[in-house]
Amino acid sequence: MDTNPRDDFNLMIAGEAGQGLATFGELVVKALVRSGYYIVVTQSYHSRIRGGHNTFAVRLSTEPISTSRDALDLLVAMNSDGVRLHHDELAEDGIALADEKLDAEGARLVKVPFGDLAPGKFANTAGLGVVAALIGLDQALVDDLVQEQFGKKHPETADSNRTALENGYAWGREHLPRAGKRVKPATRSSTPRLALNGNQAIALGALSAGVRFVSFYPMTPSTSIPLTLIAAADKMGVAFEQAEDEIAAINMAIGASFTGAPAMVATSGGGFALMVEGISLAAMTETPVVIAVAQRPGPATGLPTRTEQGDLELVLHAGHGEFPRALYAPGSVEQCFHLTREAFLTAEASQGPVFILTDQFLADSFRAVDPLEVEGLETVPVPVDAQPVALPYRRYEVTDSGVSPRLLPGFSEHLVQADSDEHDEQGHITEDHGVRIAQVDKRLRKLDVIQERVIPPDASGDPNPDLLLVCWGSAKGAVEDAAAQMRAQGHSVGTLHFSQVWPLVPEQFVPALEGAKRVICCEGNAMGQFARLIRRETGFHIADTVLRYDGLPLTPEYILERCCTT
Amino acid sequence: MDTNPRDDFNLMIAGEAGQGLATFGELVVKALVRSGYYIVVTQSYHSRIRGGHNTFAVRLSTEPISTSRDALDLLVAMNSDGVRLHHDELAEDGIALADEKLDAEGARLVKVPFGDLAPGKFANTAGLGVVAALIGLDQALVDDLVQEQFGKKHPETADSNRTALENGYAWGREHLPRAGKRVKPATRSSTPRLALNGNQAIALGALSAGVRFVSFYPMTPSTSIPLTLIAAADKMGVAFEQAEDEIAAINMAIGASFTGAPAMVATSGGGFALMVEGISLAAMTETPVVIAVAQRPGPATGLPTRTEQGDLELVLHAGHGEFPRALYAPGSVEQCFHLTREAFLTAEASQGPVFILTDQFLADSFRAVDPLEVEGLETVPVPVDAQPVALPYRRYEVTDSGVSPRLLPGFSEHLVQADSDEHDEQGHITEDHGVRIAQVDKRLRKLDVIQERVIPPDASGDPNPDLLLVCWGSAKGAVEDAAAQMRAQGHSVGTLHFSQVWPLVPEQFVPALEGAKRVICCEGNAMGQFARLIRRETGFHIADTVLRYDGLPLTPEYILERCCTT
Amino acid sequence: MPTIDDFGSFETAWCPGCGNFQLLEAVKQALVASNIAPHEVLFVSGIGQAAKAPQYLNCNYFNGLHGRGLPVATGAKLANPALRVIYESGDGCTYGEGGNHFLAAARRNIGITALVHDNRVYGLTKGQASPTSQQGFETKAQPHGVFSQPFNAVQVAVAMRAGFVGRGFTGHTDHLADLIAQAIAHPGFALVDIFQPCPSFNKLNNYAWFKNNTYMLGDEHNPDDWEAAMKLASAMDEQIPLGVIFRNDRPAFESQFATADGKPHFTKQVETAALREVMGKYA
Amino acid sequence: MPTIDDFGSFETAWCPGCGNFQLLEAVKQALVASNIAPHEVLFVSGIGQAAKAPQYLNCNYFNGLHGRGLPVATGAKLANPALRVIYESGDGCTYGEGGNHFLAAARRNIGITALVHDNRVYGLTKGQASPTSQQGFETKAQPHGVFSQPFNAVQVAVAMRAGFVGRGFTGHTDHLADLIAQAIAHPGFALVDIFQPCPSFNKLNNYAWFKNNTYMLGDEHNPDDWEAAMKLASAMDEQIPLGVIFRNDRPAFESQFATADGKPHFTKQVETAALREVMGKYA
Ligand SMILES: Cc1ncc(C[n+]2csc(CCOP(=O)(O)OP(=O)(O)O)c2C)c(N)n1
Ligand SMILES: Cc1ncc(C[n+]2csc(CCOP(=O)(O)OP(=O)(O)O)c2C)c(N)n1
Ligand code: SF4
Ligand code: SF4
Ligand SMILES: [Mg+2]
Ligand SMILES: [Mg+2]
Repeated sequence: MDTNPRDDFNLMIAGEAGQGLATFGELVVKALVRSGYYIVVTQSYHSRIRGGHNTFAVRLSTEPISTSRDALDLLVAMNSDGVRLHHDELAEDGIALADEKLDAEGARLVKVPFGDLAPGKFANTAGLGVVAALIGLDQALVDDLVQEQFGKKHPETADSNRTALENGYAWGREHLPRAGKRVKPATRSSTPRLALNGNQAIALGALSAGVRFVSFYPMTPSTSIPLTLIAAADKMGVAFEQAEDEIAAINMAIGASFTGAPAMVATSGGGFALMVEGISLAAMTETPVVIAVAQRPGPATGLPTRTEQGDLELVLHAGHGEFPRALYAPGSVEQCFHLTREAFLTAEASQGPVFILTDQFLADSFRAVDPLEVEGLETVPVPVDAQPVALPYRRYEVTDSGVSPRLLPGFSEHLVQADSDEHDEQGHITEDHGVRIAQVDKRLRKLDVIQERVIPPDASGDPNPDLLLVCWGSAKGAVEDAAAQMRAQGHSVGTLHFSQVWPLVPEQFVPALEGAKRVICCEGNAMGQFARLIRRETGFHIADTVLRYDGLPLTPEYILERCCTT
Repeated sequence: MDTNPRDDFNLMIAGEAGQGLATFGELVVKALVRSGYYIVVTQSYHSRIRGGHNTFAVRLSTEPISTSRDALDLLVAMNSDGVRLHHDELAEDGIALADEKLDAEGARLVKVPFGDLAPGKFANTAGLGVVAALIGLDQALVDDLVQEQFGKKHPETADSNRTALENGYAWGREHLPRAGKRVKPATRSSTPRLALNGNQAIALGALSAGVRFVSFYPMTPSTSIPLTLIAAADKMGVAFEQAEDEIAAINMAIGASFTGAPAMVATSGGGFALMVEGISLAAMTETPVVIAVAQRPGPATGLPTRTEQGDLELVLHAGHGEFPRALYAPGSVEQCFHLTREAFLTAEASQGPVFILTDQFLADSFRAVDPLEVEGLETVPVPVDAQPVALPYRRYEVTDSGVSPRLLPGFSEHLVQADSDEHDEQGHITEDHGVRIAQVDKRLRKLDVIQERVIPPDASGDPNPDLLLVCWGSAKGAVEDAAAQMRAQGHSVGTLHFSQVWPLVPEQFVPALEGAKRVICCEGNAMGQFARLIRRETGFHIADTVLRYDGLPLTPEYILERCCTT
Repeated sequence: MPTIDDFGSFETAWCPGCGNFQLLEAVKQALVASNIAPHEVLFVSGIGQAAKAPQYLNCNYFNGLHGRGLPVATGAKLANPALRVIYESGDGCTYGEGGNHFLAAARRNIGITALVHDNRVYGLTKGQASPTSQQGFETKAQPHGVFSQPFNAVQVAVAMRAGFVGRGFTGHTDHLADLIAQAIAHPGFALVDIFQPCPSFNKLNNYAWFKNNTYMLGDEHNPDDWEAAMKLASAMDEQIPLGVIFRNDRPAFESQFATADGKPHFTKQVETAALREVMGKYA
Repeated sequence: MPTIDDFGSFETAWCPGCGNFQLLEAVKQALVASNIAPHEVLFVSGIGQAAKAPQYLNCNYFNGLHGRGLPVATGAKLANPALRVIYESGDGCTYGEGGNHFLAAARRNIGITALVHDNRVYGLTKGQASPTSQQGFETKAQPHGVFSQPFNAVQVAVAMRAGFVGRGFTGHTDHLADLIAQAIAHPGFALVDIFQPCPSFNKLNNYAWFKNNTYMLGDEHNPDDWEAAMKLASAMDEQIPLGVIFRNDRPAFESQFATADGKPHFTKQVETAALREVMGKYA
């Protein structure tokens, strides 16, 4: 057993809903990120408000990381189930902490006298102190954080929180084996990193691109996107509304966008299903709109708080009739930010619906993100200026690119007329067969506008490898990590990650597919949807897949286990 | 110019909405079918109630036919636009008829003194007489029909109708060149054929299979399916309801089916888009339901009264999450009947959603259909009998086939518990990862049940041809006719028609694709959706397509013109 | 005679102190009082904390989609009018996502009992405003407080001439059980809107609030009097009456069809003679 | 000053004798009376015969989906509160497919004028019952006649405390124009339900029926009196009042946001300082 400080450490907080586990976890995360660590959080929770067994796992490292690990160096059990269910996940030298009052036993289980350290409602703060002491975090830094977090709302609790934290620290330093010696200290960067999960990054990306309208109907795991936007709405000038249903949400966003506000909605599978008609409306009226779909396992209500990549085909084909679209599938929290920006710009450039496919795993996964540049970022060019149009103004003028001049109602004397029926250039309803053909062709030409902006897949590892792992969206970290582990064992392995899954430009990746001896597609679904999409578009048949559909994210371990057997 | 009676004749009635054109057309159709002719009707109408330019074209023949023709042997113009817009479609020896009061001119235009023949409201009956005289239909037969049609509702008009018809006949025999000598008489069969359009055939197929519930929200061109069912509802014991929206329609059908009634809904693209979440519910709860989608051009409201095959990909991927389904795409009115029956049986066999993809062209196209056998037809086995189940009863028992024992609530003491969440065998909500996997696998195994019943594509023409025309759904007639014409010109041409477009069983058709020198996929859409589905499933790339998306159906002429240039 | 125990007792996913527990009890009592055995009733629900209720009962159930329970229940009742169908779900599910179906069900007067857990909040999704939330109620989604007028389901149901309209409170379990039993006995659409405290997310309308702002209707109110009912129904914020607000004897929707004989049609064979007759119309 | 002619004159797809023609005239008159130029107004409609109306006006329009016009209008108004937004569509579109949005718009009191062509039938799809169809109305889809209670939009809007609730009739074009002008002038949600004969498909509620069963409200009615309004609103089949039924001064939804200054935000640049501050919260 290596007892030197390690640069990588894996902890889990386990308990039931209603115990403040997520708040506790988010404090730990912030403390770690402020201390300079990189982190990857994996949250697992039940679809209930109290009770149920939930976990909040944080892997931390002094180096950039992109995936979680299984073996636990520290388990913080908030109830006896926490010990019972996770004790065997402890690493060889891992330790577990639990309140001394809990009925729990196990090797390397340290009982903490929380009752002595702090009164009930401050127990989590004491717990934070214990954990921070074990890892060796700077006490002043953690104290600042706690004051910041609770001070605003409850100034009267400042002293109690401080004392609880101090007691936790003191107890931890004294009683925990190798406290402060298990983890290498990290370097605090001068410009502090952000602790962001995927949904927060999507919201920040939208704000930076100029989003001015968000409508939504609450649905796990998408709700934190609008909630993040709403928290910033007054500051950033964002109009918002919780709609009566998802159909209203998408139609509101279309109305807002038609009027001029860069607009988005966020939902999950079932709510998205209700937006399908609205998607087609956005396409026909050529109204830009960004739709974030945070996937969870289906069909129907499925597993509401778990993760899956099962809605690719649905989103790709949603909407009756035919029209172009773009689908982004971020693979990291940073990509959530950047691709959401891209989604807004593409939506405006192509005047139509653009999608962001994320999932519960990425939505809830906190990471340490290098400061995001905000200066000089491109924002959506809102067409408030009516000068440049040719007269008479025709909203659906047939152009070479398929993109017609977009004006906003009320900003000039030109009338802006949008129609969900087939229409002529003016926007008037028509049944003329020739006009129909011209308008269909015009709309479909916009696919080229989207195609010009396509983000090519990201290759890593060996070129022309023996094994190429293909993946998309949130599977990125797990797949790249699995590949790295295989390479470390001497295998020739490459990866190909698609952060844009539509449109596909075969020249960008078919050579890589053909250059590999063997190709495996790793997806969080049961049918290998992306593999069949690649075959449809290129003819290349990826016969081997590693699929996961039990509600949990793909992990390196899961992939490694199956790559050797398939 | 051949002046012998012909065995094939093409007539068109043209006028505006509100002139009773469809009623007139349907009378002509019935008279022709009763007289023993085969027919193909093509209706074209605007999305309005009065005015607009509508046509009702009937091709008739003494031999079976499956497609329309362009050149008109007879044009019946109900307004001057009728002459203006269609006169140049007249064949060399074709004639046009118009009221003498209309301001219309043209070669071979015969002016009819309708005012003299009958008072205003009986003018259409007189017109029927004129047309019948020209074709040479038996006057007593047509008289019976007219009395039958109007007699029930308005017995007081019997005499006026009879006189109008007589006058029309007399005038026609006297004034029309070659009246009664243009068309060969047909042989009246002893068991009379039915005059059915696609939607009526779907409804009759459903009734024969045992449909007991239909819910819908009106939407062109699907509405005549529920209206046909409703007209027969009291006689056949069918419960029905016009729902408040399409979401209610699909959920009502699911509720009815869960309770025991074989159930269906009918809609078109936009309404179907609203049912997408419900489809997923049917899949998750394993409730049989048949969904008829009558396609029209999109996106959004599109061209509400025109035709397209643009929603294949939408229907194939509708519903969040992953589950098996079947898609039937009838190519003829007879297939509408038989495949709807098949849809009901497959829905029950696989306990899930099954789709019928039709379109405006087929929906409205009347044909002469040989009498449909009703004796001994298989009907949906409704599981009212609780005896055979293993106890304790578990609605979602994991079985080899994936199909679990289905019981009906209230028919025994066994409790039937269905859940849209992931559930255990009992139907209770669960978040257990193992149970999740078992239930996903169980559901997906039902794809085999569907696959065993797959209807292979229909091949016609030359085996291993120089040119193979692939098509699906309503394109059948046009494609087979185009192929026949090419063969008549000495080319080696085959066709492959898919009346079931999902699941695809490659062995059933890949040899045929590979055996042809050149393959062209003919589809009524802009993106070649079926061609890319074939590539996705087989890798076979059909690079050549003949696509139509102007709102009109594929015709042999359209295909022939493009086969030579693509 | 069924007993309370026949309906089982299950571990729930509800929070301690939630009004749903009393509601579940009241439902069981009402079923027993109505002499309904577990297999004789079909519960249909949507999605939400409330909608889980049927999972905690021995009964037939169909736990459908968020907002879409009423159409499922309607289809079930139309297919088998002999089946007793009870819809149970939350305020968000019924009046938010499902608002259109609520209107339609009330207008139809379809023979369904509708039990709505009205906690004036979206519980399962962690505390956004629901259609019945009070103006000013602050949440993360409504940081300036709710702007909209709350949805008064009782009043709208009275306006639609629903067959039976009542309001209950989980704080008075016996009264509630009796109200539910009356609703079950009514042949048309019977709405019981049930005040149900959600201690986790609605601190505004808590147990004490509901207790202080409601009163029980006595005999002085005649539920057959539509105008009186309309007046009573308008109370939303204080002096809110509990009990049967409105009742009428419009025929139940499913009883009006020409073929209605109270039995399902699907148990009968397809009649070939009838089918032949139907087809004959197209010859 | 805009004139009637500014709004153009178009060939329509309506049937001869349809009430929609008078309705279109009344809308033009109201716009002129309200001093609104074509480019100053956005019409949002759904799908149906009624919903085609904006196509026959020189104006900005968004002709959306069947049933979904109100959310589009709501989004437009929230994005640009300075824009005058008029929703216009049919009874089926608004109260059938769009019922949930109607409830929400009224509850919100969003600053939209809603003109509903109420012909008590689905015109464009050829004559099925609409939510406002009378009981007993026979169609091919309702061969036994309509069973459901008709939807009383005026009453529900009053119950929801919509800002302005009026009823008009195309047979009284000037009265209707005046009513619409009043609705446009109202800052909150303003519903005008407009009786509009459909000679093609509704032979029951024809011109004479509407004429005989309606009367014009006089000064004796005080539209600020909610209870009186509720009583008037209950008439559906005879003695149906025309005019302003209810009015209140609840603030318009869009005016209640902290940042509400009546101007659209999207004309302003993204403020990097503010963005940096927002991001700082996550450090
Ligand atoms: C189509 C769809 N949209 C959203 C959701 C998410 N969702 C689940 S429950 C719920 C709200 C529940 O509120 P309510 O009906 O009042 O029930 P409660 O939890 O308060 O008992 C929502 C929005 C969903 N499951 N499906
Ligand atoms: C989602 C959807 N469902 C159904 C339709 C078909 N549809 C078009 S108009 C209409 C009814 C129109 O009735 P109403 O709104 O009363 O307008 P009217 O024609 O009577 O003026 C229907 C059902 C549609 N276009 N979209
Ligand atoms: S969240 Fe509220 S409604 Fe749901 S169980 Fe908890 S207390 Fe009850
Ligand atoms: S169908 Fe009715 S509502 Fe439509 S235009 Fe004709 S008369 Fe008017
Ligand atoms: Mg609730
Ligand atoms: Mg109407």
